[in-house]
Amino acid sequence: MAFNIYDFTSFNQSIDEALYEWLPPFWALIVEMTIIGLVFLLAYAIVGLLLVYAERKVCAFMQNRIGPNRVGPYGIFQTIADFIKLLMKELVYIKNSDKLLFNIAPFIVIIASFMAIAAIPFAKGLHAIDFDIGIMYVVAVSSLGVVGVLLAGWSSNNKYSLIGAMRSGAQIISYELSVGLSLLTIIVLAGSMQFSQVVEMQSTGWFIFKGHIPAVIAFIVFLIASTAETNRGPFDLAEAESELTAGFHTEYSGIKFAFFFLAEYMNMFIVASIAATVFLGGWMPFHISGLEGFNHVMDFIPPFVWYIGKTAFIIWLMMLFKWTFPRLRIDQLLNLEWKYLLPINLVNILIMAFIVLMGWHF
Amino acid sequence: MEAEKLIEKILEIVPEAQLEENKQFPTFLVPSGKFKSLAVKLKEEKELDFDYLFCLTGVDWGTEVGVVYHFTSSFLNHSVELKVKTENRENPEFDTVADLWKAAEFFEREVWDLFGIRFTGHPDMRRIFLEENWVGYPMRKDYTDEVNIVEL
Amino acid sequence: MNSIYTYFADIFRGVKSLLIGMSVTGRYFFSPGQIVTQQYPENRKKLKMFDRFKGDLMMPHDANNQHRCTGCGICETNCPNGSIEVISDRIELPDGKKKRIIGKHIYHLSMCTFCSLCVKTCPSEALAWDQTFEHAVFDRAKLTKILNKPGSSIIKDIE
Amino acid sequence: MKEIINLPVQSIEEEEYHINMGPQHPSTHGVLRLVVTLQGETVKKVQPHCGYIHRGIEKMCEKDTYQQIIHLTDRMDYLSAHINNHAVCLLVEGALEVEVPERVKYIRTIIDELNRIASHQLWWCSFGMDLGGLTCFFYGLRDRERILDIFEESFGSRLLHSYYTPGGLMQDIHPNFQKRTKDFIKYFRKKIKDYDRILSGNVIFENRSKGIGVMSKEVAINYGVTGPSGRASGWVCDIRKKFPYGVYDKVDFKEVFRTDGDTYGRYMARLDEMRESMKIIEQLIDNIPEGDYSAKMKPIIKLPAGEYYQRVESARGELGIYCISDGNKTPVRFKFRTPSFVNLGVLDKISRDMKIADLVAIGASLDLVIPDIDR
Repeated sequence: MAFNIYDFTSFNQSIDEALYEWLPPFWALIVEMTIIGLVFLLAYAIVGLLLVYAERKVCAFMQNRIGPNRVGPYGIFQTIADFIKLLMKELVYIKNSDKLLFNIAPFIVIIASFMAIAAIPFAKGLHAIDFDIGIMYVVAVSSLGVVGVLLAGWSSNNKYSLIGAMRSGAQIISYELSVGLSLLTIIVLAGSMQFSQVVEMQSTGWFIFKGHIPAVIAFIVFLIASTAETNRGPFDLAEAESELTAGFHTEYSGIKFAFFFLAEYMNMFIVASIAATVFLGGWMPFHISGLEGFNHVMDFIPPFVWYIGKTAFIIWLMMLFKWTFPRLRIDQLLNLEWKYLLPINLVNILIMAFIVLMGWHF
Repeated sequence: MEAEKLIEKILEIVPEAQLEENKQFPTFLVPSGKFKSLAVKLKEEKELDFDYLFCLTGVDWGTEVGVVYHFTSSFLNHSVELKVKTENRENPEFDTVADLWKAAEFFEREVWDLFGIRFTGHPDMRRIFLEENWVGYPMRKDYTDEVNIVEL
Repeated sequence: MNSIYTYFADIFRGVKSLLIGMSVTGRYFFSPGQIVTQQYPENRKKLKMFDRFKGDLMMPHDANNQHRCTGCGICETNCPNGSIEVISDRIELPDGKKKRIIGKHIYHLSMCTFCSLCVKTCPSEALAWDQTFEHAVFDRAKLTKILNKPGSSIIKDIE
Repeated sequence: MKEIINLPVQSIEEEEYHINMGPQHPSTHGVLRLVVTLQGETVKKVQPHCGYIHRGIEKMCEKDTYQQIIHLTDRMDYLSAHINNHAVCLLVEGALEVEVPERVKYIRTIIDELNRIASHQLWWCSFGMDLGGLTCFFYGLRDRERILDIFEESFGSRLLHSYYTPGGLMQDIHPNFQKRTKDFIKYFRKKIKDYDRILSGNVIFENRSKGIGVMSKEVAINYGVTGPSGRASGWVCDIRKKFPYGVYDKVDFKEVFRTDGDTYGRYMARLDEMRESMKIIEQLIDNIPEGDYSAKMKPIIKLPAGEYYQRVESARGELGIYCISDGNKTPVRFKFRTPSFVNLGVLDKISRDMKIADLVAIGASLDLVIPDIDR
């Protein structure tokens, strides 16, 4: 197929082989890991800053404003300026706080989101590691962040923080179920948990189209649940500004606050890319079977662009949620999960299994 | 109820009350000892039915301090103004009406804060605007504060 | 059965209301023509305040450096905050009569509440509002202004 | 901690704790401090601590002439400054038995209603923000800006106008005033539909507000909760209907009232009130009679000795002024019965056993303005 011209597999392999020729295997591995780590760190920082900028611009346009427009053309350096400011700010020492946990918490949050990014395929052959249980891995790792949130709330010695952290704990534990189950619906359809295979199987059509209504429902449920899991939008109870001032990160300042902030946006990016990969075909171009000419044109758009486009669309949707809806209350939040999303999800899996069994999918 | 009948009725309850001249409301100066029993009657009696205390004002008349109450009936649409006064400026004290009209709770705290008039039986007699350790009652005519009050 | 119906009806009603809400923000997102932001220092040239805008108190002077203030001090007594101080002088007219003229009309912008009582009560209409609005200064003393210009005098026919 | 919170110790039961909402808190809209006793997330008690912005306006009024008092009333409830001014003007005019020109009455009524709309718009946007819908904030402010432009063109300032004087107005309305007002009504009739679409019909909003902070009619009357908050509980307490001033007796408008008495009811009452206000303005704006913009008043106003009470319907409820005069040019006592101060009293009663998020919603739905509480 034509998109093979954008295949990164051979490129990666040639680097890999060259390294192993020059260096002993142990050092080759170390060098590889360092390169990948550096690339991801860079990408992480850039994506995080871009997302903060994008959020500010998007919400500004929704609110009839211009948004940041002072630092650089169209304000594109605004987030960099903010980041530098945060770097230089004082790290406030909180009296009677649990110092060790207080300092560790932002790192746990950021590491959790950093680990999840490893398994995501950005284009064909462009991923750090292709687990055969990739989806499972991402779901498992991305929920580790709640430990950091809980620690932050507990160790700050602040009641607002504690309430925020407890809310966050209850919320993430509940919504983890829906995220897992809605992904499970697609796993039933795909028959695999490996990201590369999941994407490969969508070359004939994205799962959201292939899987009929159950896939659409699963997509919607995933969107809602993942928005809740990232503590965003109408589900930002953990930091509920008008109730808890800033929730679990009330007491954090400077770079530690920046870590929480960055992790929030990276989590958004990660769930958006999972949604894009699993439901919308990841880097796979949009194909309509039968229209060969159309398919060829689509193939010439690089897969990376497809991937970014889909992810950006989902991120835009999540921003639309956040800037439109009022916040839920904690009991309503749990009601939504246990009374609506979870039963719907369970029934949805059954229907999907039935469809797969009968071979009704495309 | 008509104003004349209302005046008669109140004079019937508290004969010692003095009717004062006022174009807007029937106004009475009530002896402070009789005030609470009158207030209870105003609230409870079906004919009077004063269920809405719309204003409670502390006043310093110079020699005497006191409180002015404005009542109205949300159903019967008649109003009355009652005054209680005392010459005891050191330690003025009246009965609370916060148990009858909840709106009085904040009003009375304000009067205590700014005029130093205590209300016996008030559930939470603390200063409302100023700090607990504030000296003096700022709305009194004889209050002086050279630091905070700038005379122009 | 009824409860199942209400369960699903609730879901659809809820989703519909959410979509309506999203359509509002979505519509504004795609119509940048409705942006209302004013970019302040850039639009300074175009920015025009309304004629009646109460920016700063001033005493209009004509081309001969003459104003209408008699120094009567009515503005000073009417000012609720003491932001006006009138210091008047007495001069001797050629015919021997003494006449009061304005020495200094001092205006403290820092104390002014823009209630407009001075402008309204001035019997000779000597005061007016200026439309300046950039009042920020680094030194508080700069907010105290003398309204009558140096060397100015009163227009002849004002009494 | 005990000295700071200033509470008797025995009020804390086991598993209860206090949090301080305010004086610096995003949802108290100013420097109000609420000491909230919580059990988990459930509110057990709310104790308001006011006074952080107490300026002693009543004390200041005792040294000011009646013209000067007006500029102080602006600063009480800064969101309905005109209506506060109106109360003082009516009090002085009533005491002196001055008949103000018909034109003044019309203009005052129109401006009062514009002010009411502006106030409710700001309330709407901050209410949306308190519930987490941040976009509402900008929509509300965007529309309010148009009213402020009308004000600025005619009176020269946007928030604290001091436009009314005893006997009339400071100056005549600007020639553009009528056109601009009509444009605004046309514009706002379109935009208020967005308000409904983004917040009123929203399922999350309905869940957050329906059945929250229910205030019965008896409670409303007993606590003296007036204004849209009281009318949402079914208490007919509109001063504009009961004791008409201005030209409210000549216009046709409905007194908004509802019977649900919860946060949603208070919300809808205010939205409906904005529509009614637009109706009033539409009836009056083309019929402003010609004439003077002020009655002839003496430069020094002395009220005859006696006592006066004047009430107007401010955007938040009944604003009463009780004035004792001894015949001098300054009053002996000038008391403001401000609606926010009285409405604050009911907060503890109706927010008990609600969640902390509901406390924020209830507080926002009562529409408290902190300088109005503290004066």
